[in-house]
Amino acid sequence: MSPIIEVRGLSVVFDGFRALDGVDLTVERGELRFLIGPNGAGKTTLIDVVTGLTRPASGEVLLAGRSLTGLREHQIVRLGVGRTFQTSVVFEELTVLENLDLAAAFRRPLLSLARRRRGVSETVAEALETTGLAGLADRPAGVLSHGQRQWLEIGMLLAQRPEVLLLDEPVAGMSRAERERTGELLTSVARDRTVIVVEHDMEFLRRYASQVTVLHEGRVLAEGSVEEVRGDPRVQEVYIGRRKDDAVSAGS
Amino acid sequence: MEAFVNQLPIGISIGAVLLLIALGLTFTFGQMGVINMAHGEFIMAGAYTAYLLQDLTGRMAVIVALPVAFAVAGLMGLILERTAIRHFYGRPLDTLLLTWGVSLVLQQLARDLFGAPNVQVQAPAWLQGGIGTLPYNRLFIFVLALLTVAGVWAYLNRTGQGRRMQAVMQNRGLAAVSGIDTGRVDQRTFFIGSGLAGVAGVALTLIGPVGPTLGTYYIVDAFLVVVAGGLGSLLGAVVAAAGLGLLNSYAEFWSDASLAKVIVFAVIVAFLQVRPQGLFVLRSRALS
Amino acid sequence: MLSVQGLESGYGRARVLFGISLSVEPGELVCVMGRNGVGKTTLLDTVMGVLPATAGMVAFAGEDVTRLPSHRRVALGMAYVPQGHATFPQLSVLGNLLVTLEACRGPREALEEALETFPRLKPLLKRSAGFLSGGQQQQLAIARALVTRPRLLILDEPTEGIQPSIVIEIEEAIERLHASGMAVLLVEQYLELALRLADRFLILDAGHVVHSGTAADLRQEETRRLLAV
Amino acid sequence: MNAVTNLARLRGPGIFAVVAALALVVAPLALEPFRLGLLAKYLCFAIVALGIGLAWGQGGMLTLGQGVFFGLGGYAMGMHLKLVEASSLPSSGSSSGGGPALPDFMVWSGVEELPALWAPFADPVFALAMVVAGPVLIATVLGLLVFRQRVRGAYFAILTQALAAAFVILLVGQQGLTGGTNGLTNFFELFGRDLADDSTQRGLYIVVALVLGVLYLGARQLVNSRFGRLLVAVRDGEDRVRFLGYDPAVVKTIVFAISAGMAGLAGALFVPVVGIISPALLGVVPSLELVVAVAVGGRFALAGAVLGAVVMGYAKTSFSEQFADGWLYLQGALFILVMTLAPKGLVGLAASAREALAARRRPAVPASRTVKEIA
Amino acid sequence: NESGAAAGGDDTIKVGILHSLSGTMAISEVTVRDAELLAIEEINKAGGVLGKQLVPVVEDGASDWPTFAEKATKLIRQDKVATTFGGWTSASRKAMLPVFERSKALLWYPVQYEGLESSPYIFYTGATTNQQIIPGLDYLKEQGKKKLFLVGSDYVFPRTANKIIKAYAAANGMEILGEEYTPLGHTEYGTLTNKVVQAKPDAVFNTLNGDSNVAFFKQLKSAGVTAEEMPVLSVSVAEEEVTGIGVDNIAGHPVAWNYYQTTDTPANKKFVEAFKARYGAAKVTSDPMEAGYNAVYLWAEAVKKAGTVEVEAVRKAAGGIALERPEGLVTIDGENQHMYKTARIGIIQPDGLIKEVWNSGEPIKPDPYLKGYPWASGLAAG
Ligand SMILES: Nc1ncnc2c1ncn2[C@@H]1O[C@H](COP(=O)(O)OP(=O)(O)OP(=O)(O)O)[C@@H](O)[C@H]1O
Ligand SMILES: Nc1ncnc2c1ncn2[C@@H]1O[C@H](COP(=O)(O)OP(=O)(O)OP(=O)(O)O)[C@@H](O)[C@H]1O
Ligand SMILES: NC(N)=O
Ligand SMILES: [Mg+2]
Ligand SMILES: [Mg+2]
Repeated sequence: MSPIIEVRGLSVVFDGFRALDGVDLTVERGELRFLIGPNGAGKTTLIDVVTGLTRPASGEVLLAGRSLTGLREHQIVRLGVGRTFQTSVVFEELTVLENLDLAAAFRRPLLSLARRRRGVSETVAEALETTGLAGLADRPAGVLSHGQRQWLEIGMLLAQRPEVLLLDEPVAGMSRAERERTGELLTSVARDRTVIVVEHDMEFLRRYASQVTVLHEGRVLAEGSVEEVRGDPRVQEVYIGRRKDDAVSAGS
Repeated sequence: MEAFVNQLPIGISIGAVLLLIALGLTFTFGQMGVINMAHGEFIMAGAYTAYLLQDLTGRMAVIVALPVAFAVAGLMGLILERTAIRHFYGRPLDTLLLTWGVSLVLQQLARDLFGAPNVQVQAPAWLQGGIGTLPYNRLFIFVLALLTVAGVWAYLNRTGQGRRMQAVMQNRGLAAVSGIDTGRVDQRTFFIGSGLAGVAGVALTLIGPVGPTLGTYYIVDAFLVVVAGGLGSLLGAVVAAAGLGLLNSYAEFWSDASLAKVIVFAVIVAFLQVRPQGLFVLRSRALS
Repeated sequence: MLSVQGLESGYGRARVLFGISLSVEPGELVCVMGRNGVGKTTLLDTVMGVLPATAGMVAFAGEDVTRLPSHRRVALGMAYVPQGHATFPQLSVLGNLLVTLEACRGPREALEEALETFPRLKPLLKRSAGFLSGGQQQQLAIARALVTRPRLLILDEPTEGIQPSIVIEIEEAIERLHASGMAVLLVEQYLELALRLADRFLILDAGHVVHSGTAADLRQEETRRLLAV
Repeated sequence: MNAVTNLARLRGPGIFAVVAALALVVAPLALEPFRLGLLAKYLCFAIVALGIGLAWGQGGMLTLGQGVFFGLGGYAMGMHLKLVEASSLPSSGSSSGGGPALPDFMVWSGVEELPALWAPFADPVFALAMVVAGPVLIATVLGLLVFRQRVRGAYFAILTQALAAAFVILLVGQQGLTGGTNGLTNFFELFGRDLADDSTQRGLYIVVALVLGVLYLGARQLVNSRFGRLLVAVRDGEDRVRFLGYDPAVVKTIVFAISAGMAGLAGALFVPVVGIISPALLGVVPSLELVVAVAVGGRFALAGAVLGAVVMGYAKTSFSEQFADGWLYLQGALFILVMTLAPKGLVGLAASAREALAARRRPAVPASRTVKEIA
Repeated sequence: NESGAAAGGDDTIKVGILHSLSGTMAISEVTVRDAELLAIEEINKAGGVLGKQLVPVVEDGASDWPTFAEKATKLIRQDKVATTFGGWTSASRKAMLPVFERSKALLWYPVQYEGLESSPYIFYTGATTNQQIIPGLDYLKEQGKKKLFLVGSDYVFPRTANKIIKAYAAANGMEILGEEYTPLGHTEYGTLTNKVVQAKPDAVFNTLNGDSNVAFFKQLKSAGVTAEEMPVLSVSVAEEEVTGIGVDNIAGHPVAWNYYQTTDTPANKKFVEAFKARYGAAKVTSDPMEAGYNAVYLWAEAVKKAGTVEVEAVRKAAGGIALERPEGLVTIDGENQHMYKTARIGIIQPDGLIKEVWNSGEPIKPDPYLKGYPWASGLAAG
């Protein structure tokens, strides 16, 4: 069986600047893969390429063996790849519920959308529950705080029920308790689906990651278990930094 | 071949006129996103300024009128901004309607002040005549357009004011907490954009009618220039104006004026297929 | 330095803050904490004049600034790094810094200083800010506030999206600035970071201050519970 | 609580029923024929406005070229009426024996044979079909072209404006085919009934009002459906919508085509009501006027679009009747006032008045509760 | 039914005035309205019509043809005016025509036009083609101008006029070197000027209307074209337009009309004086203004003759009415309801007025379908 996501020799060039430079990456089904690396390493760019937002200069992305090259964003979503954004984007005029409902409804035929929504589908109800936004279901998404938006984005992603979930710094701005909830959620989702997470929170990484890929200046710098990667001196040098009491999130 | 050569200066001079009109829009429309339908009437105000001044200053009127018209039209823009536009930041497309109302009122006002018929602005003697198919007045407009473009470019890119203007338009909230007086910047932007319309108005007196509906003849084309060039892109506006001018002149030469307009439209639609956000896009990674 | 009394504010008819009082003494670092959506950003926005206060007062350096527009507050020495990578996307990195510098008529050295604090911005000076990565933008956002050489620095989750090694550097920078006498009002989700930096902290819940005290207090279990969901 | 929401839910249909009764029963009885004709004209514009309300208010597509679609519908109808008239009249001096009789303007434009484009419009079914199919087809093609390339916002607005300008120039330039600036006028009968007759006009009015009512209900259904929510999502974040698995170009094209179809239908109704279709009705200015009307009424509500068209139509007529000389001042002032004082239009004004009233009646939603709900 | 539709009250008669007071055509039409209002005032001062005072109801056609139709309907049905004076462009007339015909109401149309029309409910007080365009061509021919270039606005009047010109040229050994149309309101004449200059015609026949004339003449002048080497004969440029174009740009070029401010008749002296007294000394008078001014007098005369304002009676009475007007003797042709008018060619003078250089000597019988011109057969019939 082929891996669910396979990135081959991917390069992205912006006005002569190489944001990605021959990246290879293989993610198996049911993995919870972490993607880390310094600011500007190319993590978001990688997700952008996989989801069709950015066109690569060379190389390709395969989804379960099928090339995604040349597909438009919505077509890639329809193949089962969903994502969240580093700066969350939700539909501010729609209610939280409607945001989720739209995310869940994309597989329906367009014509059936001409009917009014009656009730709340199971998927949406579940997403409301998981994200803790049930109390806000009927409020416009525009009133959400930063953290609440992050949750809504995650909820929309879940409601899409994609095969592959790509999350760009999902816990940024979340309180500690919510980070934990997110971590657990992603772990459980990854049981039957594939999750790729970009995160800078080392504690989060330590608790929930198994496989980690480190990008640096557009290339894969290291790959391995959390322990291996954290122990790698190059990773410490460019990314984790030196503080005697082990980076930022030492406390337990 | 002869036709090709003869039409070249005509095309460029049409482009220069378009550019001169569009330059003001690159401020109000390009920078602020305000679709100012009254822009045409600010042009008209500039033209009438030249008309009024010619009795006082005789044949130098055109030169004297340039700065005065800039101030007059700029002031009108400033008043418009203060009284109305400023309530609309954040929903620029809505300003279209407001300014449309203003444009109606200004046209009627001109009709009541100056009469419905056209008035005459005499071109100075030193602008009579020309070289080959290029009359001096066209040359004058061309040079004026070049100087104005250079001025606008320097202002936007080489002065703090220009930088502040861009900052406010790109992120109003952040500009405010960065210490920029956004209200002042808005006023200045509108003043300059409208003032440039006044300058264009003076130039137009050399080649066209001066009447209450003067502005309406140019406004659609001017917006097209800004759009084809890419919103907020000065270089884009220059290239688009030249391109549209040439296209217009050649299309008209080989067909007729009516068909030329249709051809120009078709070409722009086709062009936006290739470059949907205009010639020179100010891209950004963020989702809209 | 900063004194906030009975501050109320919100969005339209939805009130978010209910009579918040706090103060930041010169050279003091106060950290505001609380779960998502309790009103931390709203508080900072109101202090900066981004949102109007519906009741209460904000005073800075002995002057009542409650009704002052934001840019006047900046002129008085307040600087603000809003939440979430705020930049002027089509200006270059240098342009972003310059525009702020010019707006507050600061000396050129202030810009050099800010770049010393964020050396990774130096190779990026000519790039459009909108093309930077999230973390790069956040570094720029903080640098932009620093060029005003503020007396009070207000930061809303400054470490969000920034790689660990730079978080350490930022922490050290804040410590340094704080040590040199700058007052800081900080919103931060990383408890440990807050604990290391803050002289005092407040915990918000549902638009009220539910707890305030020194760093030592925060270590208590009860306080931690307040911060949990 | 429940009763209150139920009542609120009933208010919409209630108002609709009252307005429908006023329009269908009271107006034809109370108004003299000339005024009723004017009202019919306003309602035609209201149909266009409804389409603009959908495309712009809901979908964020500021279309400044609806006149084009209005014109396509209007000309389809006008061509049919002209052909009927030409064939029924003893062909006025037409020497071209054999072929079908020519409309009057072709005769003086020197056209000697009925153009191929015209021939099928003699068939009423074809003409009526083209009234909607023509605009929908053109809007679909244009929509797919521009929306797939992500042309939007001001770009789209200016592009449609240029479309209107080009369309008018094209019409004017093809005098033999289109009647040029004059357009098509001098119609006598519609489906065998004398157009000058007051009862025909009254019947036409009823038809227009009914069409508007039906389209309004249809549009409301669309807006309240999931598709309507999707449309709002596309308006506010087209790029994000792609990542929900929808193609915004398709969504926008559908709505643009619907609004074009509405405009076409309105144009077709307008022709027998007013008795003329000419480029003067289709260009930049009239297209813009309709958008302005929608904004005045309130673009975020479909009812606002309809209300705006009627109010602006009425205002234009009565201002220009009362003050033939300076009515533009009044009309301009009206836009300016409405847009500054009531940015959400007349409907928005009503809504906020209602809200203010309601707020006074129920003094305190314990504010802290709302916040707790959120936390 | 004598009293009903016509009278506004017992001692007044309402008449409609329907011109564009806003939009592109306002430039021209406002002045016609002024002339018509002047005539009404004068008639009222002289005791009115049938002892009743005329009350004008002024409406704005807004340069928009459907609006003309709407306002015409309003004047007829709501205000119940006895007659209407109005229109300028042929398009506006075509839009009003069915309204007046269906309601059997009267329209007085004051502008020269393309002919090929004769509605029983319209009186045409401006020139038809054989009273303006054909004399203009005769004049050019006389001057030895054999090669013409045709320039016009893109609408029915210029296109029809040019059809006639081409037929005339074919019959008279003249050559048409080019025919160009520009949209109404077009202001960019560089290319067209270029085409004209390259074609090297002996003269240009200009049927541009409105603001375009200003741009055209300014740009022609700056391209170095002079009236001596290439005269531009205009049929829609009168005294009023000359001011806006700028005398410098147009002086020396010929125009064809039936009336000029300088036309030397006693009636004109009175008219010009009265007009300047009423509207200001700087104002000029022009052909369409005079035609509008005449229309009111001609209608009043017909009403006097009929003894009623009732439409059919007035129509019947109108035929044969002859009045000394500023342009000279004007007679209503009862058959086609056009006027007998004297054709005049003038040259624009440096003072902005027009000096007559040729006239037809006597009023020409109106011939809207050009039946009296063998070369024109086939124009009207299609
Ligand atoms: N459209 C673009 N034009 C120019 N440069 C770009 C563009 N998009 C990204 N870049 C550059 O590519 C590099 C990689 O950016 P990317 O956003 O992928 O980094 P990242 O790994 O996600 O960083 P962070 O952790 O800070 O979010 C950065 O240096 C950025 O400036
Ligand atoms: N624009 C807005 N309109 C209406 N309500 C808003 C708006 N922005 C925020 N709110 C509401 O105000 C409350 C406080 O929001 P705020 O952004 O201050 O929270 P926060 O404490 O900063 O949260 P986070 O940690 O998630 O950033 C939230 O409940 C939110 O729903
Ligand atoms: N009749 C004219 N000049 O249109
Ligand atoms: Mg990133
Ligand atoms: Mg916040």
